[in-house]
Amino acid sequence: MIEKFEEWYRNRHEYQTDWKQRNPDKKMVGFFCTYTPEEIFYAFDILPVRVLGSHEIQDVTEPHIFAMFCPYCRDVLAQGLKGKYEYLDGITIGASCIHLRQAYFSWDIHRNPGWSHYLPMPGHVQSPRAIPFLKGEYELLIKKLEEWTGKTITDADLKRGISIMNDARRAMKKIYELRKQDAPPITGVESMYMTCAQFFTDAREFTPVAERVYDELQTRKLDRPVGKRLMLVGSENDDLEFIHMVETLAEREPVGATIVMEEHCTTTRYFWDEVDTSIEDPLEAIAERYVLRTPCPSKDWPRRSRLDRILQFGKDWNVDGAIVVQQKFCDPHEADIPFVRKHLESNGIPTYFLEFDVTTAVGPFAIRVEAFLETLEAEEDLF
Amino acid sequence: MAEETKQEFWRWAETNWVNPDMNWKDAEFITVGIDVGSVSSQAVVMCDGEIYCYGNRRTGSDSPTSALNALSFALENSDLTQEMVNYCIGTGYGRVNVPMADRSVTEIACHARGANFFYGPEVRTVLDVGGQDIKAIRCDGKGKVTNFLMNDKCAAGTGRGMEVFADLLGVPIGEVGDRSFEIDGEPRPVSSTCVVYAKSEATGMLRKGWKTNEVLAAYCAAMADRIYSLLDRVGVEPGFAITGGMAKNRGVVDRLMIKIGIEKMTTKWDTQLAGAAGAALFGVALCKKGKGRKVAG
Amino acid sequence: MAKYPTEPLKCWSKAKELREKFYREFSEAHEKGGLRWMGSAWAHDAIPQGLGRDVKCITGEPYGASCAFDRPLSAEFLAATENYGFARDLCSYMRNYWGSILVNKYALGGEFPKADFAFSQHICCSHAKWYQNACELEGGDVPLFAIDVGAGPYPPFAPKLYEHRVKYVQEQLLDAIDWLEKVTNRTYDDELFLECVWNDVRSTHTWAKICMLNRAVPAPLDEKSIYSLYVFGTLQKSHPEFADFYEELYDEVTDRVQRGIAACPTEQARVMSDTQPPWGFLRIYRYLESWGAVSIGSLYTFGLEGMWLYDDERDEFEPRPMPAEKPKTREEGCMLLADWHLSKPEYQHFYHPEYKTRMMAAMAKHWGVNGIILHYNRGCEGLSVGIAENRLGLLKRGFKVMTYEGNMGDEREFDEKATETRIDIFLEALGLQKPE
Amino acid sequence: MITAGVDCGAKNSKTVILQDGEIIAKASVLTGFDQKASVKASLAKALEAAGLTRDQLDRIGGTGSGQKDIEDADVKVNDIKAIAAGAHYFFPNCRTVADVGAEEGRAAKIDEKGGVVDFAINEKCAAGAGAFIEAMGRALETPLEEMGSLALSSDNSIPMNAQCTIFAESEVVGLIHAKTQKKDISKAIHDAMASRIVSMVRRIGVNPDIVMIGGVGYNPGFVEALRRELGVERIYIPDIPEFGSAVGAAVVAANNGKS
Ligand SMILES: Nc1ncnc2c1ncn2[C@@H]1O[C@H](COP(=O)(O)OP(=O)(O)O)[C@@H](O)[C@H]1O
Ligand SMILES: Nc1ncnc2c1ncn2[C@@H]1O[C@H](COP(=O)(O)OP(=O)(O)O)[C@@H](O)[C@H]1O
Ligand code: SF4
Ligand code: SF4
Ligand code: SF4
Repeated sequence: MIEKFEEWYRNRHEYQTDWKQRNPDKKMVGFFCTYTPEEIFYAFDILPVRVLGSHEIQDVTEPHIFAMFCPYCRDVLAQGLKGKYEYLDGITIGASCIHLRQAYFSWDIHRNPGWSHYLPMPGHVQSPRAIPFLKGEYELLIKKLEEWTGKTITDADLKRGISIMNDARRAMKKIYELRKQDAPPITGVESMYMTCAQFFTDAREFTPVAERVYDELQTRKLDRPVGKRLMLVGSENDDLEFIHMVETLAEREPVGATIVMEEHCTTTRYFWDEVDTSIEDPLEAIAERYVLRTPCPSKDWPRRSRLDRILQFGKDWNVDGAIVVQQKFCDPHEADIPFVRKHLESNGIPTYFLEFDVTTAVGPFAIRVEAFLETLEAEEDLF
Repeated sequence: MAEETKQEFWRWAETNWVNPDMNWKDAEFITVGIDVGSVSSQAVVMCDGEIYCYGNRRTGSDSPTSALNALSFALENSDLTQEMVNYCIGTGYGRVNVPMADRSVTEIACHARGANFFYGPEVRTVLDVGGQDIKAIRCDGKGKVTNFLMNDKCAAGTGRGMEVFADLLGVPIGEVGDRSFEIDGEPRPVSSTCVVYAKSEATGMLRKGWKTNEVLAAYCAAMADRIYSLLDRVGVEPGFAITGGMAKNRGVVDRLMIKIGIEKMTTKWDTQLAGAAGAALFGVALCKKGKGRKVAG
Repeated sequence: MAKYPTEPLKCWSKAKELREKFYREFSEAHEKGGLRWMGSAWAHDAIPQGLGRDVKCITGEPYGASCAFDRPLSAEFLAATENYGFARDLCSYMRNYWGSILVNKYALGGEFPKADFAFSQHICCSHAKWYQNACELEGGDVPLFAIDVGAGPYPPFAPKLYEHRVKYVQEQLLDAIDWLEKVTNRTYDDELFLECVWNDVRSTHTWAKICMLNRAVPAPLDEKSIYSLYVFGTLQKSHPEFADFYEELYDEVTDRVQRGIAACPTEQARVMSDTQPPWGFLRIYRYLESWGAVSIGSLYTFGLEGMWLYDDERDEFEPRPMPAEKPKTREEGCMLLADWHLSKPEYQHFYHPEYKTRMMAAMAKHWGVNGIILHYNRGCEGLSVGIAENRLGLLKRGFKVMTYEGNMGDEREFDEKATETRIDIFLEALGLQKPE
Repeated sequence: MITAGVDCGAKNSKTVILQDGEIIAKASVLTGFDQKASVKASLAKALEAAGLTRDQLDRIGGTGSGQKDIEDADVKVNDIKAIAAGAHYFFPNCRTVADVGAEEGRAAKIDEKGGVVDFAINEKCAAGAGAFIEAMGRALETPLEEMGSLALSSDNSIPMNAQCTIFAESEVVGLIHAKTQKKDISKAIHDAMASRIVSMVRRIGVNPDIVMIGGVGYNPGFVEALRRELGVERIYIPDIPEFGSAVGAAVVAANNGKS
């Protein structure tokens, strides 16, 4: 069953076109950042799908985004310009870093599918003023969606949207719990396939699969050395090639590793926090969720609240070290990384820093990761 | 009008050596370290942790052959044969393609260990400037890596660049260092150490009537700057040693040392051997732990 | 080939004095028993000023620019931040600023004066992080309050000014005042605050009026001089002397226009630029003038600290009228500040490049511009976000556009020779002749 | 009207002689350390070929990265203007021209009269020009002239990650180690470089009638990669691509400075 995730991931466009055929009367909206309130779209029975890059070198974004913006936003825009997402009915972004916004803007200008919405998302999430503001923005969004779909929604619809998302989140968290085991029954790559698949599959189809997988994993044994337990921290990163390289090092080299946890917007930062269903007003509850979730660094001020969560993850998943990942030019994370590293190091978790581009130069990265793993070696065989 | 240069000035001397006052037959453990780098390949043979012989050659276009060549070059003047080796470790850029290796270790670990052997346990910071990598390594008293940085994406400031450059100016690479000081008044460093642009920049300077040595000086200085900025990021702790081929280029090294402002340690060994030596030493440790091969005799 | 009469600005030396006084006052604030704060040039600086007249500030952007003028010093600052572990592509003002703290050197001499608190605004990914990190680097005990102004576009780019958006900003401003009282143990002076709010409105309105005068041919001001004048808005909009100075300046420029005084006597073609220039290389503007091309300004110099309204129907771009009456209460003051600054032209492109393209097109039209020069500024993601789309949009509207890559505060990323080549080709295409 | 166009490039100095719009002679010599000398030499060679003397020329147009060393030039023609005029000379319908030389790539969008509308130059890293393929050729131990045809014989596409010439070099070595076929590697090399040039061309916009000049035009592997990446029917290339700029300079000289 677990292969399902990879299958979905590899055939995401097929899945999405197929979904459209199965749901001829339903709309599909592409979103660019994890700050998009998917609950609201589900309430309208619209399928929110996150637009991801393809990790292929491309030459179509040059006229639209100049050199110093992150490769991820470039890669994302390339998908649109190359017409890979023509089946979308609309696009939206919950304001995140300004890099990703550019992908959205250019897409909106050159490939507008007929509906688009820019959702301001408060940056001052530590302020009590953030939730009321965001609620106001949600009301505008809902109005716009009502005009578009000709539907009006009720609190019941919103609550349905909330439970759809919460279920998916809970299912993934349960699987993440299993990665705490000394010999995790699921590799980092597999887990990344899962989280990435969730971005674009219909949560109502995803969650049952995730639950089945959870049951299977109870008894699953992987015949591969665990090696060092690593955590990934930092920028958006769905670079499976890299994770695969790390987790297969042991096949070629005397050292090996398994990614057991991540803190980035492709995984935990995106799904970890649930909507508090005890809050009466569902819209308020959703707003609260997005304001209080682990923030993107560009919203994490005046207090740098991410640090404790990262460290806690590191401890709970008992990691030997952390690879701090930064997408080239990713300003939000660049402003945090020195402090993230300090915090982890001073708490006994060694870190190594890597700068990512659209494609990973696997060779040069392998040597770095290996050398990092060698520094983690406890056994002094070599000395 | 300059014709394309026929002679290959970048060619640095390939060397091998056998320790005359050592008999491998007395050794308990014979270990080999083979460092297949992007530019050069070395094989170092050790008897119980002392260098018995070595070979240092240019890397060919495939690692297994380069590794073999280096080893046979090392054994050329000795009756020691591969069969007698108890442990062999491959390192360097082609480390996974060393046929006779029992295991591999990264060149980062090996250079740190090798530096510890070449320069003594006081070494804390190792700079390895090779064919296309610049590695700044921090290590402890045992030669164990504690932290390191490498250049990425851009090869500016590496040995290969210096080769291209020496070739362009028609100066044998071994002379680059000394000649870069046969000038009056240190020139401004070239603005780019990009291997490719450095070429046109140098051409430009020659066109402006600069003397060859001045151009060399300007380029060496730029390389030193570039290397320094990487070193600066790991931080230089005294006990500073340089390994790799660039260590032999005093045009870059001496200029670098001025910037760092501390003494660099010295060794009688060929700095290009550090990686292979480190590898061989790891082999010794493994043998002592009974992990070595049993060999006839 | 001088074609127009020219003469230096009378108030030039006064401008210089005011600037120096400002930086001096910041470093000397403590000796005078006052307080020091740091924050963005875009901050609502009237807010902390309500704490008292002895409260002095330093704003990061113009400070970063002053560092950039001194290239060796800047290089030292940038190296320090890189060694600390910060990436090289972060905002170069910010890196110069952090570098000053790390190296403990004040670009204007002496040690770097530590701030008592930080007060900023936040719209690009870096603003609040800038001071969050600065506080940390200054020892971790400097408190920070930042106002998020990312509340969405201002009409006409939004159907209307939604109440929850202004309130979001206004309420943060009110919170800030309470916070200030707490961290400084001072009682807040609302009278003084309201006066500062009015100065802010006055200076930002007057600056826009001054820029309007540059529609005249020949242009009374060239952008290289404009840089030294618009800076007051970035230093402290709410400063009474600065507001007064702009009114003086307005009169002088009006007089220049009436007498046909040109900034560049050889003006044959007019260009406008965009985003901050590479500060260490302002001579490229002189290079333009050697061709007879004068840069009359930019949405950046006009619209960062000048307040304007863009009129969709008439495709016109005009100074935002001052409110009919002054605010009377703290709430009114905060409401005015919030609303006034949400209309800042330099905020709108954060919500869509198209908005900026429209304002730039209107500017190019009404200021009689022949060509547009866009600086792809690697030093500032905030103002260069969407700039490539601005280019496409302007080309589509039939304007001649040139781009060059550079960095406002990191000379390593600006290639002067290559840029001059680009300028040559562009100006030739505009029909100008290369000067002999 | 007889004019000469001299293009002093990073690698070669080229001269063409134009008589009433007809190319009557051309010459190319290596640009050595002494730029002035190589320029003179190529001019002399061309004059000789044309059986003319210097004073029979009405005007000389100079262009290229070494323009300042063309002492005989009456008209200085900037590089972009030269490639535009050159492309227009060979293909009057041309609206976009790409010039790929040894160390620089340039592209210009031009109007029906051959005037420059917009342009782009590939800056910074050198990995986007002829020198790149030359370096890769060395790594592959394949003569430059064969690189292109070798690439054409492959229909696999392997992505090249490294942007840097030097790292690309070791990536190539890596591919060799991985026993990848030379032809596939060669294709990867050309594709990688083409995609860099294409990004640059896209910056100014691609028109169907796209012309390529510069010595790399001799490289069929690159031209094909370029065509594929740009998604156009064909790319128009003069039979003497490396003389494109020189011709442009001669044309501009003939029009006395106007393109
Ligand atoms: N005798 C020498 N004098 C000066 N430079 C040398 C000498 N020998 C080697 N080098 C430099 O060292 C470089 C190779 O360094 P090396 O450490 O062998 O590279 P790698 O280990 O990556 O193959 C050459 O590119 C050259 O620049
Ligand atoms: N026969 C050929 N096959 C492939 N490439 C060639 C051939 N001839 C020249 N080139 C390429 O053209 C480049 C030189 O082009 P050219 O326009 O003369 O450069 P420049 O104008 O900068 O001197 C060389 O770098 C080489 O890559
Ligand atoms: S990687 Fe960084 S810059 Fe890129 S979209 Fe994510 S947060 Fe933004
Ligand atoms: S990047 Fe630009 S907008 Fe952002 S803080 Fe720096 S200067 Fe300001
Ligand atoms: S600048 Fe030169 S050395 Fe650096 S990446 Fe480019 S080609 Fe390589």
